[in-house]
Amino acid sequence: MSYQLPKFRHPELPVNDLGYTRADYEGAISTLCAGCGHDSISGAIVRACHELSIEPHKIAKLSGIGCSSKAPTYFLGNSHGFNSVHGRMPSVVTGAALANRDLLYMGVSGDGDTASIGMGQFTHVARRNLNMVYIVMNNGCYGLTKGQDSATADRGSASKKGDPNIYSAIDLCGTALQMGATFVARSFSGDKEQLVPLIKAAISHRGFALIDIVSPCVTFNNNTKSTKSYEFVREHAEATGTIDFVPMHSEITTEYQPGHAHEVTMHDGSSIRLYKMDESLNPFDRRSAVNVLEEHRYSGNILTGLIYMNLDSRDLHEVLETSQRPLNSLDESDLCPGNKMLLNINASLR
Amino acid sequence: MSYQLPKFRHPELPVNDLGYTRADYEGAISTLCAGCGHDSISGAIVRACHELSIEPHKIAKLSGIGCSSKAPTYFLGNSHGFNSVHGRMPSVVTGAALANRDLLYMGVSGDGDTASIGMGQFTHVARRNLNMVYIVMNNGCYGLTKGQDSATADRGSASKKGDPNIYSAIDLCGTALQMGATFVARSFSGDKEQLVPLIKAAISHRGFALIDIVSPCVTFNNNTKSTKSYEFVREHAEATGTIDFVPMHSEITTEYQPGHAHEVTMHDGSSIRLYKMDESLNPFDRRSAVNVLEEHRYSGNILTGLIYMNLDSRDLHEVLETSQRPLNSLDESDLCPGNKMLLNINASLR
Amino acid sequence: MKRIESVNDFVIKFANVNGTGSASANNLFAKALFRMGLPVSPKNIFPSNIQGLPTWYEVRVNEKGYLGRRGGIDIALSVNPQSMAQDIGEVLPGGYFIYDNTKLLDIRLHRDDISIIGVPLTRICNEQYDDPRQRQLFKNVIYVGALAALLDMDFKVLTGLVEDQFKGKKNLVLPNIHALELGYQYARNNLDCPIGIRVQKSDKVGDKILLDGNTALGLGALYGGATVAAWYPITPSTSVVDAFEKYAKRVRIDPGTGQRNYAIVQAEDELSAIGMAIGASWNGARSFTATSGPGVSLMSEFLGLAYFAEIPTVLFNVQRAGPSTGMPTRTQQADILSCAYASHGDTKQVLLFPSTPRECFDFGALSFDLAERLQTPIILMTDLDLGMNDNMSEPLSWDDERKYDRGKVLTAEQLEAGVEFGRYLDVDGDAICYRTYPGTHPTKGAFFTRGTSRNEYAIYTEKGEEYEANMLRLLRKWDTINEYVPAPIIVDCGMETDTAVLYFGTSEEASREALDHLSAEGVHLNAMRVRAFPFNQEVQEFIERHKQVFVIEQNRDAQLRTLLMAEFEFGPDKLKSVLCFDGTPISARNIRKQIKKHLNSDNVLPLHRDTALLRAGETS
Amino acid sequence: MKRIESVNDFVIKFANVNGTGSASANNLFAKALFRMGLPVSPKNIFPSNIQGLPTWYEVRVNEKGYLGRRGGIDIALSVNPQSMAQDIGEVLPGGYFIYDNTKLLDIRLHRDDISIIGVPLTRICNEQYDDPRQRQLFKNVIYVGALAALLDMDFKVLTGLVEDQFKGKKNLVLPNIHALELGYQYARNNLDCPIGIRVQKSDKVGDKILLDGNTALGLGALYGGATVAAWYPITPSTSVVDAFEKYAKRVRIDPGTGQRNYAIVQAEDELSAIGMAIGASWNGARSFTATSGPGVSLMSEFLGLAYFAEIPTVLFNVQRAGPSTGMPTRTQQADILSCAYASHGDTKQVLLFPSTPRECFDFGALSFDLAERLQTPIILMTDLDLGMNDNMSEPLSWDDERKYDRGKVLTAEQLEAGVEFGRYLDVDGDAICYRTYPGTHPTKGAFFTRGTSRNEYAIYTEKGEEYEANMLRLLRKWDTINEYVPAPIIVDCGMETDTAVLYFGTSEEASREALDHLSAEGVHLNAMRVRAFPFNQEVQEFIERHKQVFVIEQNRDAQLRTLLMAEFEFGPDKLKSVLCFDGTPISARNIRKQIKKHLNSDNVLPLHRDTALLRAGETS
Ligand SMILES: Cc1ncc(C[n+]2csc(CCOP(=O)(O)OP(=O)(O)O)c2C)c(N)n1
Ligand SMILES: Cc1ncc(C[n+]2csc(CCOP(=O)(O)OP(=O)(O)O)c2C)c(N)n1
Ligand code: SF4
Ligand code: SF4
Ligand SMILES: [Mg+2]
Ligand SMILES: [Mg+2]
Repeated sequence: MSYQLPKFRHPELPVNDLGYTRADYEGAISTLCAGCGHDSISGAIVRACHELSIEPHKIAKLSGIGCSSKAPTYFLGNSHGFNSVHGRMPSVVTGAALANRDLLYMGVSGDGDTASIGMGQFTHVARRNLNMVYIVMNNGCYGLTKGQDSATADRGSASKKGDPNIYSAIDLCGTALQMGATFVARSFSGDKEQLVPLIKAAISHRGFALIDIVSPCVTFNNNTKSTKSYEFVREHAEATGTIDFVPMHSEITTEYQPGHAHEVTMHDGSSIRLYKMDESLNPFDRRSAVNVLEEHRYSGNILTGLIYMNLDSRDLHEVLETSQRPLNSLDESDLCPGNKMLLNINASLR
Repeated sequence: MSYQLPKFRHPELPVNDLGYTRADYEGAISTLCAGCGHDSISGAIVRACHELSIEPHKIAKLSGIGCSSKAPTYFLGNSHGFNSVHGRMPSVVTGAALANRDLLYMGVSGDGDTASIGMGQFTHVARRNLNMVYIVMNNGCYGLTKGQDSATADRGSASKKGDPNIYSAIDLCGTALQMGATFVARSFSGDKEQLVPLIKAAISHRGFALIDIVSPCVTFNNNTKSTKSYEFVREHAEATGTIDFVPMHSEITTEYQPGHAHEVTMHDGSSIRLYKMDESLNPFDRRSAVNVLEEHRYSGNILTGLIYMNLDSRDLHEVLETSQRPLNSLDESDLCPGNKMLLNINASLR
Repeated sequence: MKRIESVNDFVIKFANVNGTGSASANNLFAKALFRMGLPVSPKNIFPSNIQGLPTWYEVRVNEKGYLGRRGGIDIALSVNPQSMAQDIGEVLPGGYFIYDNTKLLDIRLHRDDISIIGVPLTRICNEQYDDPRQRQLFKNVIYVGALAALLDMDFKVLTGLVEDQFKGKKNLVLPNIHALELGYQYARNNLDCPIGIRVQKSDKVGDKILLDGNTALGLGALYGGATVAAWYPITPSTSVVDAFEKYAKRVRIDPGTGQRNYAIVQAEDELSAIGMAIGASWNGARSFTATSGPGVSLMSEFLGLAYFAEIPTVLFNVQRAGPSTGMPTRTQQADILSCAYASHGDTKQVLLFPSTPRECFDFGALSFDLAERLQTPIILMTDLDLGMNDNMSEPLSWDDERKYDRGKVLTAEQLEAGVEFGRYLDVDGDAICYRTYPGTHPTKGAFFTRGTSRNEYAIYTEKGEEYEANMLRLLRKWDTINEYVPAPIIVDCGMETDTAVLYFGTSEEASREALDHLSAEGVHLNAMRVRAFPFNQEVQEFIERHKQVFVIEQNRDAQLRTLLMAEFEFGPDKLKSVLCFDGTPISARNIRKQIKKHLNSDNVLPLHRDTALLRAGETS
Repeated sequence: MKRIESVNDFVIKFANVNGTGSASANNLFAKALFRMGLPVSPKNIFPSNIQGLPTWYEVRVNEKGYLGRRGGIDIALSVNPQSMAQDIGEVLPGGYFIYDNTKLLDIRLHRDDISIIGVPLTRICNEQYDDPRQRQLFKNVIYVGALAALLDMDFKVLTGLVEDQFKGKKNLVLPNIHALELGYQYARNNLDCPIGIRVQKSDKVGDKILLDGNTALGLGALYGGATVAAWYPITPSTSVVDAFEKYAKRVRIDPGTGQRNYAIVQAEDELSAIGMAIGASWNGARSFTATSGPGVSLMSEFLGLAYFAEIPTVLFNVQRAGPSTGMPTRTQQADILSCAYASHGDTKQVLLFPSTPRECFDFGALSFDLAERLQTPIILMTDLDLGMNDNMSEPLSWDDERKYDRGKVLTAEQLEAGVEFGRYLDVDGDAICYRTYPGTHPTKGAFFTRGTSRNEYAIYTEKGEEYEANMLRLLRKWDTINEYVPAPIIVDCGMETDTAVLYFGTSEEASREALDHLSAEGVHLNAMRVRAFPFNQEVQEFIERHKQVFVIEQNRDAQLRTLLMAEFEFGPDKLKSVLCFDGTPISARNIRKQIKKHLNSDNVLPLHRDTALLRAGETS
């Protein structure tokens, strides 16, 4: 299909390969609290999609319930969105993705939505290696219901209410790895330079791509005793290395010194370059990734960056051997075996 | 309370410290298939409880739905049982344990009941470190609904139906460790010598104790292409070492060479001795446990035995600071603040 | 003793141990009778267990074509010592008890008022076979052979069936036929053949087929164009997706590429299964899920979302005996209320009630048209009795000219041409709005789907007026739905009467038979079979036309009656309940008894409650 | 222009931005009036959002004690530019619009038919405070001060309140009083004080208190002896457990050991929350969970288990506008059907309908007695309006002699003495059986609890008769339940009439007021407030006594009416619906209008549907 794009554009706004400005990727005005980490993540998504020149209507954005799950209203206004029920976004995306393999599926969730009520669906969608980007806007609390601790809150961390959390935290990256996820990254809403290339890489990845993004809740969990506050994360984040994403067909323009970078090509022809990697981590080796996460569990620091990527990932459509044509595009002639077969079936039932 | 025990006993049957024979710990006659692994596990539970001299009525046995979840009918007939709904045993046990901290809570589940529909509750009960024994009778399939693959079925493994499983398996031990479980073990229904001391240790552990027990389904998943068949497990099981459980107050009778064994005392005064341990595993170190599980994920062998135990575990009642008196034993005088307080409250509301 | 004598009219019950392969032998027996031109209605009565417990297979043979449960056993064939006492006790006086007399009958079980016939099945097997597995399997085939002799069946029909069943597998055909002959010969040589009950060829089945409702449903989904199936195993609905898969593997795999024009996912639970079905439908594929009681409860939140956000959703509910885990291998129609009002808030869900395999197929396919046309969940309510038993049925057929009704969907071309798009805008006045599939158009057509309130343009709103307007539109949509769902089927008894019966689903056969009997006794009743909720105008009119209507249901609480009361307004004493909820299919005898009781009493209390209490004393 | 003039009778609406701390200032205003002896009913109207969106606080002041929503705004106080156009538009002709005139009113918003009063709030704040946070906070207090002057309030009551509220925190008292004075003085010095609407001290509140229903419920649970609370956050039920925890921390921590005589667990979701409540009750502790719409749907499977396995279970459902996520911060009574018939299969659940904070407290505590006595789930149905708003209420009280009714539980002593124990044995003939707590006795008393069918001794069974007998007992239990649940409250109008109204929960206040008005117009109606399902005999008799009964409900589908129709049998046209479901509390005006419409029409169609359509054109 080639429908015309709106023609008049502000001359100064940079356009991408498709002729879209970044504004074409924006959504409604946010109603989140001023300063909420979630808004920064929305911004990073807008930037990544714009820079990758993805047609906005070829993206489906789905979410559960929560402040984070509201965020899809505030980006990609030309994409279809689905704000489903609390904790059940993964199943809805699974169905959607089965119906049409040609769209890009962007799931957005919160730590409550994913690690508590959504734990069952989260683990299983990871295990099925559904081809999707799964973004968790992780603030360690339930923003929309006024700040209760979530299951990702660290033991001892205290939100605005003041009581230190008595349970141990669930690490979504570690959990996803356990489930066999094929792309696992962690980031911070305040670090757009890291976030944007990670989102791009997640989009290019074929299979389930988790980005667990610490995203402070300024209203309920940004106080001094919280380990999900801007301050704490700034002080305790430790990047696995820096990452550059080079889309397919792009000219290689940036210079880099071979010794210090690692370049890998993804299945869609894009490539990512990793610089200054932590010695102990080989993000293409699961055992290494598991190990590094365990180390950080002890140190108490927050490991950010690309943690694991499986370049040989086979997504759900591949293992199911589904038709290359989107299932939702098939019609009677493809699907209905006709009366003749019924005559045979009837005969066998007499 | 001290009610009289039945007096006449067959003279030959060995009695435990409480004067009970093993028969006092048995249940109804099993209706499971002849040869089902689950029945062997029931037997091991009977033996462990008898040998530990636990009063049978001080045990509560709870389960979900499935062949495995039926098993509690077939052991501990003098214990209260609760066959709840599919996948939700953990929440029911949590409530029960909060109500009365003085009973021993034995949860029994299947791999379908735990790793599929029950994933959310399983992960969260582990995270809360509820003081309970959680036994999974893991046959890689849904026995009661006629043999569909479960989420613990290995990729490529095929049940009687014949289609190789296309998804990667969920490792319940690894998952429990991720969630912060404080006691993690794996065993095999066919290995009673290992199973019985593990169950005893799990009972003595203060906190959440998982035993993931491979338990072949003879009817649907015991064929040659299955990785949960008796044959496959016999060939591929690799024990972390052997284990002996010495209950509190027991005289130390067995001789052992200090060099080859490791003895640790548990919080209730019992101790366990580990012999011939795999060099690479220190079951008192989480990182080591995680690592060894990862190794086995690659080798394809099944690691059995005690995998991890946290000797400093603090269970849910401890972190909640609940009364030492069972909550279900409190009455009006303990619980009801009386009218006077209402007068004050009323006054503050005018 | 007066032996029961009859030709082509009896009830036989096989008593086996489950997991021993008896099902296929019993099935062979029933199908052979069917091939002889006799209407049969076999019913499996099995435990919620895999192996070693008693299981029964009850076959009613009736030349008049009555297929409901009759009640009472004429012949019991028992190879299960566990249940023998019960089995022999159930035989009607004058009936027959056939058993494996390798071990003689316990003297205490002996009855003088029935014929006791021994066939040394175990002994024959032990003599013939060495392999224990073969001994077990062929024992079942042997008793079928013996029955053939005892009932004077056409032996060739049996051997023909075996040949058809194992077509191409010669090494299976001969041993089975041999086993049949072993039994046949033993009976011929040692027993009085035939017994008082006999069969003979007939022509009462026409072009009918013998099929279970779940397979028919799976085929309905296949023909209806379903491409995505998401489910979680649960008895008795599991075989719906099994059947869908079986046929999809045959006809939906591209022979060139080996790629599949369908996707089936076994979800981690029912919450996920219905979420997947909803996600796929939202994205423009036809999809469905199938479940039973506990699954329906778990799907409740999502059903509310689909109702409110107006997402086509197809759910097949194969009902079993509730509440809770209840009796998972027994039948009931007891999820009516929980489905009609599924989910919190003001919701009303569309229900379809098929009563034959043919209708399972038709309604199964229709569900997708309705879901997409009406943009709401369609819950097809069948039950274990229909779903898991072979039922005699009209043959399946499909109009090759038929096009799927994909409902109101705007295309890129329409959007481009400037059609105004508001997802919840009632353009046509039928309260059904236009939707777009994701990805349709670069700048027009995207909208946000949500379970929260929104205005006509799918923009979030908390304005009371907008919320209310939307809820009222949904109520108007209910009226539109009324025009689309299958109308009731009314059977006029042809006599002057002010009394009628109303039934639905699997109560049809027993009801028809009961009505015939009542009519023979001079009680003439009109009848209506309801096939959908919302109830059409005809339903109301029919009820209003009569002074009294008996509502026949297989549940305790008269759930359909509750819906009728809530939707319409009927005076006291108008709707009387006839209920059966012990987990067995309702029988004609039971219906007749309850109706007569009502007719003879002038009870003024609400009768449905009272009736339920009555039932306690009944056995069939 | 004719100004509205009144004393002690008006509606004022504050328009704020959420997250700016306006709630406590607005509350200060309402409470001050209450202390002046005036009945008030404040209602928070807030968005499903945390910060930055419009939020309103509507206070009705009425000396006659009418506390329902009246409809119409006499005074709007707007400090939110976002909503100003709407706010000024809502003021009744002759009313008053008070706003922050630091920035002058947009000329296009100007109205000639109301008084527009400016107070330069921002300017005053900017002059007084440097800290932006203080500027924001005190702005709210300043307008309360200004209002005190404009309405001629007793200033000392305000300062007294501030002192009480910040008792012990001197550094908070003075600045707040200062801010009040700033507003007060500004108004005194610059505006015409008082305006046409005034307040003066009165004595119409007696010993009443001002309290939200959720706090009362939390206290009810505390007094009722709950020790285990399991929940999952959801608006508007969250504050129930918050309140329970707050008071439990005060009175349930052992001062010696620091140990807690309670356990609260925030579960991972609602499925888990109710599972925990059930597990704790099964084990002999009093426990509860609290939730709202979506949570109720998720709890449905477990509710079926608790019904069938007969486990005492207490669920507080604070209803909000559905279906699905609906309008999470708006009120409705729309979960009646989904709760009454929660779960698949034949289930009936007990519902309680409190209508005041005092009843929340009483029924909250009573729930535990009922659950344990009746061994079944008790679902207490309140709503956002009652739960989250301060409601004037009778003071709370507790009879210190009262003992908890722990129901039928066998002790070790009784078992030892040889009492026959069958968990589902109906020993007393009331269909309620004896249970034992786990761990009671070494060899007697253990039994297996399950959601599958079982016989009287709790042994698994698939026998139809045993299943049926159990289901019939549960039906008989329903009759016993009838005798235990709170009876309706009947208000006889004292005149000859064949017409009545029936209402429940938060429709009470508006209904009372509507009846008074109707009576003044010569229309006399009897009234009944239903307080529980099952409905007692009185409910039926009351309805039967009248020719026509208006059933007032805050939902679209006339859900309580459906229950009445299903349980009893009433002729056509007997029950007419009066409905409001736009998410706002029903108003007296609305009720009056709908009743009069009915009375004037001789419509023969089912009226509840029709009425719903009518509602579309109404605004209050
Ligand atoms: C079934 C259900 N339970 C509870 C809620 C109430 N609820 C809304 S959002 C939310 C938690 C959100 O937390 P999170 O996912 O972390 O998002 P955040 O607001 O922190 O971004 C809850 C419990 C709901 N909407 N549905
Ligand atoms: C909500 C719900 N869904 C589905 C079922 C049907 N069901 C019964 S047992 C079972 C799976 C059992 O598998 P597992 O836990 O592995 O036990 P096993 O029989 O293999 O021991 C299922 C799906 C059910 N009872 N409840
Ligand atoms: S409450 Fe927290 S998470 Fe929600 S919008 Fe505000 S800052 Fe963000
Ligand atoms: S089906 Fe499998 S799991 Fe179930 S009882 Fe039989 S062998 Fe055991
Ligand atoms: Mg959060
Ligand atoms: Mg299993």
